[in-house]
Amino acid sequence: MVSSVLSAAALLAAAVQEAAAAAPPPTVSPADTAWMLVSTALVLLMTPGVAFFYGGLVRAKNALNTMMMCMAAFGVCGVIWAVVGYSLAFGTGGNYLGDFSFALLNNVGLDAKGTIPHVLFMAYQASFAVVTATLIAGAIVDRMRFGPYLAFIGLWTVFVYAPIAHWVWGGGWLSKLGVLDFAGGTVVHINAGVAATVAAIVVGRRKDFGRQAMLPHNVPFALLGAALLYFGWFGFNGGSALASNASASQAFAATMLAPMATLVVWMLLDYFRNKHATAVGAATAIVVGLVVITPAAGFVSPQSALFMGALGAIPSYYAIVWRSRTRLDDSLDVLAGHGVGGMTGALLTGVFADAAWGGTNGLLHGNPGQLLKQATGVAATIVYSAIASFVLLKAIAMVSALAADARAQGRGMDISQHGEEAYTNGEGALLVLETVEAQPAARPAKVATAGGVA
Amino acid sequence: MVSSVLSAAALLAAAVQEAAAAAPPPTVSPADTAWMLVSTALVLLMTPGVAFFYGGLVRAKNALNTMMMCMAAFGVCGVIWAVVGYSLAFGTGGNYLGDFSFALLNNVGLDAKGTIPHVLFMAYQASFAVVTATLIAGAIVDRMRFGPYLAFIGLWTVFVYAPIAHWVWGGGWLSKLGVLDFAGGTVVHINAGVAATVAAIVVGRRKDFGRQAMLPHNVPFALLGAALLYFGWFGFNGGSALASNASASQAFAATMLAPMATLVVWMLLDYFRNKHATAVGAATAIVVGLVVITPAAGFVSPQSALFMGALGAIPSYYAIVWRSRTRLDDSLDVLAGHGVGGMTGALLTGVFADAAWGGTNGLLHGNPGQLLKQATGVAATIVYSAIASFVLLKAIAMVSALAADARAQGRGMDISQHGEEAYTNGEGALLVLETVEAQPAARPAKVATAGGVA
Amino acid sequence: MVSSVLSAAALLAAAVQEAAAAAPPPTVSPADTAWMLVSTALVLLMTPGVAFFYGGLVRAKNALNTMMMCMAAFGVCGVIWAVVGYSLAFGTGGNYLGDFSFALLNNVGLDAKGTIPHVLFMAYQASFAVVTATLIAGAIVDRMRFGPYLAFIGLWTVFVYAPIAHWVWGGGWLSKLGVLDFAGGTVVHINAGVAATVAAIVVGRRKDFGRQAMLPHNVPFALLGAALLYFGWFGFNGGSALASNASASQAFAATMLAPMATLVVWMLLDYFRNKHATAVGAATAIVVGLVVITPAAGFVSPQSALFMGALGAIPSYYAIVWRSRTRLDDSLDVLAGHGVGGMTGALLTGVFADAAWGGTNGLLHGNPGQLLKQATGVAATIVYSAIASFVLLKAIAMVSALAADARAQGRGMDISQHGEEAYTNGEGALLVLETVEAQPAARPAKVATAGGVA
Amino acid sequence: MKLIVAIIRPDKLNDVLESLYRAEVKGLTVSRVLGHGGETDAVETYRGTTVKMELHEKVRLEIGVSNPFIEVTVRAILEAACTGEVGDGKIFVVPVENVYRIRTKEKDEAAVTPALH
Amino acid sequence: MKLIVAIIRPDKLNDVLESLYRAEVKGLTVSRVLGHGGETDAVETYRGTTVKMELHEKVRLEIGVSNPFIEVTVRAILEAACTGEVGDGKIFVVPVENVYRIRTKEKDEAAVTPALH
Amino acid sequence: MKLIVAIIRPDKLNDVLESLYRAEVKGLTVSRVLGHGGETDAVETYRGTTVKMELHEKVRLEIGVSNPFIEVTVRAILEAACTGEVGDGKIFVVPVENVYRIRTKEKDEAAVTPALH
Ligand SMILES: Nc1ncnc2c1ncn2[C@@H]1O[C@H](COP(=O)(O)OP(=O)(O)O)[C@@H](O)[C@H]1O
Ligand SMILES: Nc1ncnc2c1ncn2[C@@H]1O[C@H](COP(=O)(O)OP(=O)(O)O)[C@@H](O)[C@H]1O
Ligand SMILES: Nc1ncnc2c1ncn2[C@@H]1O[C@H](COP(=O)(O)OP(=O)(O)O)[C@@H](O)[C@H]1O
Repeated sequence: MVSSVLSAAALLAAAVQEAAAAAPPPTVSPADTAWMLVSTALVLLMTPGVAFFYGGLVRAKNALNTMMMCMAAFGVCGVIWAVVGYSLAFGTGGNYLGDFSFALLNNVGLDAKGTIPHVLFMAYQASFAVVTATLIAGAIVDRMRFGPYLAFIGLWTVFVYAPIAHWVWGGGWLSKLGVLDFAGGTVVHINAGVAATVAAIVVGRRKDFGRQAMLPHNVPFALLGAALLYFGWFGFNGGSALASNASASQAFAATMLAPMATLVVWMLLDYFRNKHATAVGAATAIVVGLVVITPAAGFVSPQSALFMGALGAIPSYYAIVWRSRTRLDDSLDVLAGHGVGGMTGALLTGVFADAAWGGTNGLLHGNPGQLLKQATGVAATIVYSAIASFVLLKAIAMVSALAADARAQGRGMDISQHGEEAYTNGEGALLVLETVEAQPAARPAKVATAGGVA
Repeated sequence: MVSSVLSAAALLAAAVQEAAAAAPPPTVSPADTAWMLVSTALVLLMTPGVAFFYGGLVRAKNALNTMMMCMAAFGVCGVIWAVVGYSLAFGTGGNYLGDFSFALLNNVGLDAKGTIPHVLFMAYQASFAVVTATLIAGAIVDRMRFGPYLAFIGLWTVFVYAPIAHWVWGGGWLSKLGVLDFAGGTVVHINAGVAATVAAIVVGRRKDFGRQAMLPHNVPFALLGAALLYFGWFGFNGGSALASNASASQAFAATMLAPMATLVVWMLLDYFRNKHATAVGAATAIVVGLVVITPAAGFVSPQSALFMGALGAIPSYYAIVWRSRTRLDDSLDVLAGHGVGGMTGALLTGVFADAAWGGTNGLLHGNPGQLLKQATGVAATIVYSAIASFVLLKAIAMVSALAADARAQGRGMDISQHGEEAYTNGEGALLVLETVEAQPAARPAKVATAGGVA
Repeated sequence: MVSSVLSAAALLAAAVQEAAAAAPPPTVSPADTAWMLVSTALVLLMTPGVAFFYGGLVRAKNALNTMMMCMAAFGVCGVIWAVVGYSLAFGTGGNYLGDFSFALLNNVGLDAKGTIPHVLFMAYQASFAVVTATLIAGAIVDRMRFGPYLAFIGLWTVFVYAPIAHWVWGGGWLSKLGVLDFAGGTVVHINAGVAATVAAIVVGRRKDFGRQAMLPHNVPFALLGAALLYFGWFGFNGGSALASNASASQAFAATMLAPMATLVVWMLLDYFRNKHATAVGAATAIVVGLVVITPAAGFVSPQSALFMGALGAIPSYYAIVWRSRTRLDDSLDVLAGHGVGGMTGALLTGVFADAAWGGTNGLLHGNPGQLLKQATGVAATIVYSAIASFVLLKAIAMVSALAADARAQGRGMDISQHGEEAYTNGEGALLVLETVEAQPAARPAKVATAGGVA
Repeated sequence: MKLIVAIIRPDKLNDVLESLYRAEVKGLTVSRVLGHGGETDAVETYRGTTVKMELHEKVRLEIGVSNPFIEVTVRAILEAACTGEVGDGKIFVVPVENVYRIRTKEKDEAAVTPALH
Repeated sequence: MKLIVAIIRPDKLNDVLESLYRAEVKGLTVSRVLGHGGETDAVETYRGTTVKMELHEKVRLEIGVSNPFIEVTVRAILEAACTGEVGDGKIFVVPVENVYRIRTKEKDEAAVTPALH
Repeated sequence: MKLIVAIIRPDKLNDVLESLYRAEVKGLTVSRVLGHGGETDAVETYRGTTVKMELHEKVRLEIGVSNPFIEVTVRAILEAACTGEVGDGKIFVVPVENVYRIRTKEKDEAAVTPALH
């Protein structure tokens, strides 16, 4: 009897274990993995999003160069991230920098990091590193030479992005301090905005800046870019919950709502200033709204997200107005969009953060200290990013000129940097034939035959 | 002994509870949340999809205005939805309208609504409200002034969309009646199609309508739009299962299959009528197929989805042919695409619905009554949407002219409504400088310097 | 007592059952379903991706025709897949072909196939069939008539794609042999690359091939296409795990990393050969990197993915250089991109495959036999695809000319095959009116009125 | 023989073509141009940048006519292209020494007489 | 001195440039235009709308030549641009009073003699 | 009366317009063209295909002037458009027999005198 009871108990234990197996301790969660797979893909789509946003706003003769500044970051920053960047950012290391434990993706396996496979966490972070670097391009399009640009964003990923990512997300000093940055207000936006401004200054102004009107050659492309950014940003912010849960949903809703409010306010500002709500303005507003909500997405209520979006329109709007009257040639207003927008967002996070919705309380919920912490995070990012970016650019300038000469700028960066044009119709294009010997030559002439009209 | 048995029973109870914890009563499900996060993002991408679909079909001088009619809905309809629309549609309320319990997103929190966080459900519904409003634009592009347009879609979301959404999805009378509308055949498509037709009539015809050929300026954009719509529609229909389950999979497959069949039939109709299968036709066919399957996606077998797609091509195709011979200036055939397509779909749902695949049986499965219910839903939507849209437009017309004057239409809506152009090369663009005082003026002249060629 | 113990045991049994219900034997998994829903949508987006990649690279007068060759595959191949293709590929059948058990989607229901609903598995496979067929278009754009093209890809899906899919994924002889093909290196890329080459030869060269320069009319579209392909490919490779798990994450990371490395190497090759890294080159590099990693994605470490991407750049790069000196008019280098890229990938899979990361070991991990198996798979695919594609084309050529005549090519395939143009401004377009009798005629004249400027 | 070069508004091309058609003037060549004249400039704004669009879209017609057609051609254009507002454009009548029809190598009068087929 | 204005088919630009090159005519200016002549119009359909495309794509060449080159230039074009089908285009020979080379401010004959460098 | 046709560099349009403005020449028509002259050709590469771009982007100005303005107009262009490098372009002065202002139907001198409003 006893034994039978005991055996019942044993069976029971087995049953309990089975039940436990059904609800395992948080190792890899299939649902979280599903959402993070999607989020990573979404963030990777933001890089072409930037390519089209920026590419549509430049002149046709510089369109490919601008887009290539973004697309090439997949190669340069992506590979560098895998080789060393990820390890410097997310290796344990110390307060200021990670270590080389994950260099060359060693030890990045299929085991769980949080509730998703480590290799997926690495991929998600890689998508951030790539898109952050591309943001810088907006400040130096139309003039920076392609080689030095690639060198810069490659080095920048290692020496500027990785450290700051470590500070905030890798267990570094800013995270210990309690700075709130849900999805990268400091690491991504302030950082890129400041680096971009420094680059605009160090590289110098465009030929004819302030003398000629340089108008967007394809505003629909800019709208397409903004749309892809909006879409991808759901992975950027929503994915920063690193799980498919309430926090992700909240961040998603905030990411949806904030730019809606920004858009409304921006169109009103535009209307009162210029008598028109412009499409370029709308595209810009969406991006600004996204930037502003980024650090706060998982920490604020939906109502606060609407407020933050609405408020966030104002500083960036006037920063653009102000910038266009200065001699600062930040061509596509990266400072106003990402720098100022990021600062607004980071500080407002310290105002609106609500422990009831995740994270810590901010000013409005009785914790003014948080605002100070946020300011510290902002200041540290500005100072480090400005100095380090400056040093890197000057170092590269010692090896090779940063800006293309006036003639190359005049012909267009597409032809001078890439030897191709965005839109050709083949008129007057003479085909240079190099036929394989074994083949009958197309024409008696040695090298060239006549080109024609497409 | 007894006690030991009892304690075994107690343990057992604990085990059962643990098991239950492992399979909790449907609170928030991570997997469902993952799919609904994605679905919401996909539906939000449909708004730019409409922007490009419509934008590519208009003339270059109206391209931005058309796209802005869509993109600006993110701002206007999105904010209005958060403020009051969601509550009117999904607040408990009565048979005809919700209430203000969720106004300003109050009480919309992280608790479960079905198996996903409430805030995510709200976001998903917001994405529907925005895209529905943008559909209307197609009927009045090239002429409706931007301000009155925004006023109209804002009010329309509150007074037309929200009530009908309540009827069908918010527990209102049509849902009680048993009308089947899986993802919005009535609420979205018939509703928008009818409102668009009314708007086309009230706003009036375009200058030179019927006198000049108004051709698509960029058909690839229309194809891009159709592709984004196809892609986003998987969230629209697949997400309407509100879970990551068999119903979502079935709806997904139906959404994939129906437009394939529509495309084949449409190309054949096109070929036999015009000797050519056109690209504009293909883009239209995909959208029509998607519209037709929308109310049925979760209620019919894959085979029926193919049939519905194929059949659905015919009424819309001939509606376009007919419309272009009339004096009705529904510029981009919203009536034929969404109105007629939506009616076809809603009625065919009453024919093909199959309880074995979810929902109720339709005519073909022995329940002719369902067809009647569907017809009631269609009729109610048509009548309410037509009257309410008419009243709103007339009310706005009392405050401000709806249509731009002939001169503004002639110069193009981009310049007249937004003060910008979609494609510029800067030729002859004179820069108006407003340098900040502290800066050295770029030129001696007070305001202007010469423009140049981009 | 006994009875009470027994009843405890009964309760226990119930508890165990409950626990089991909580962790059911792999039937439909919501998380896997979520990821596969997304993956299917992503792969479906690749077809428009190809449309823009190819469409941007051709001349403006052929842009719509090229895009239609892709978009129309949704209709033709999609419907054929549902009717018979899926069954021939995935019906049990024998070593070489499936059967008709799933014809007309019979028996394709909501029951689990693996851990997802069968209907979803079918949809996922449909998305592969469609995009594979569109790849062929690249070799015969600018000249192949639209009707014969549709006939070809329709038949090809049945007679070439379905059988090879059966060999590799449907339980056919190559899978029994142990050939590794994670996501379609043989089935999709080698297969399409070979068929494309055969088609280029059978259809014949373009008018003026080798005499006139035929330049891309819109390189940004090609970049957009490459971006959509990169994005969609995460579903293609990541989804091929058929679950939301470690394997999917690993495949995702490999799919992200490989093209990054390819891009770097390609830009270097480009730079050393032409003194410029081109945008067309970058778009091509991304696609080649994706092709190369496709068969290996779930079988190799992230480091190996980087290596494979880097190595994979070389054969395809030089294949393009070589091809352009020959008289082979594979217009958009499908052979070099997909054929050669696919072979490189399939063979390198036999080198880098690592049982520790899934699958079998390859050469580098002590199993040289795998390389031989891979070579067998490659050879079988090449031989069958070449012969069967040739026979199909010749059969169609008996009924109808494959190539458009020189005059039609000269006017452009858009006008000659589709009766429309990609970019029109309506200048000199005379409206042909066919007013409905009941309507007042717009003009006294019977049919035509004057056209105007858009 | 003369070459008549006319700069007109794009939205009048329509009417001018019809008017020329009625005047039996069938051969002509059209191109898009930008014109500067007395029109007031449109102001556009792109982010912080405000620009005045100095050049306006126009259409340029080039019509080779034999002497008896000069008058009617000019008149047809003058009538159809006029709106009365600034920016209607100009007509230039330029002397021509020879005209050739490429297809037939016909010269002068014969070259500008519409082909019958 | 004359300005030779030729309207040709776009797909003949190729051959015309070669032919001019052989005739040692090296300076020229090209633009895309639309032409109306005796060609049959293409019909296009956009959804319900059917249109007849009245204007056809052409290329316009403008070549300033000194008197000894008039003949050869016209001949070079006539030969290279001809297909024999309707729509081959026209050549207009327009008198010119002065020509200037902007770079050197040279005038007339000197201005159209190819630069040696 | 003359029609002054000038081919200039696109990046000099700016300066030329200013220079003409100062010379009180206000009516003109501009178009984008492609030119072939003594300039060295740019080489571009598209995948395996290498091409030489024989034609260079230029801007064409067409200015109808009454006789007293011929000289100043030519001089204004010559000065503003010159860089001294090959490719600066040409100016052609073509005789004109009549000019009409479409808006007012004014003829000749009156037609090219700027409208006052
Ligand atoms: N002197 C000129 N030479 C060449 N084109 C001119 C000249 N004057 C005007 N045009 C063309 O005619 C158009 C209309 O001229 P404008 O002076 O504005 O109007 P109006 O002739 O009605 O006074 C200009 O945009 C320009 O294209
Ligand atoms: N009288 C004309 N003035 C200016 N251009 C003309 C004239 N006649 C014909 N053209 C140009 O020449 C092209 C071909 O002329 P068309 O009459 O069709 O052919 P063909 O010269 O072979 O009879 C037209 O498209 C138009 O651009
Ligand atoms: N004979 C000509 N007829 C027409 N246009 C010419 C002629 N010669 C040159 N051009 C135009 O002038 C441009 C510059 O001419 P080019 O000979 O290269 O320079 P330069 O005048 O400085 O020697 C050419 O691109 C072409 O557009």
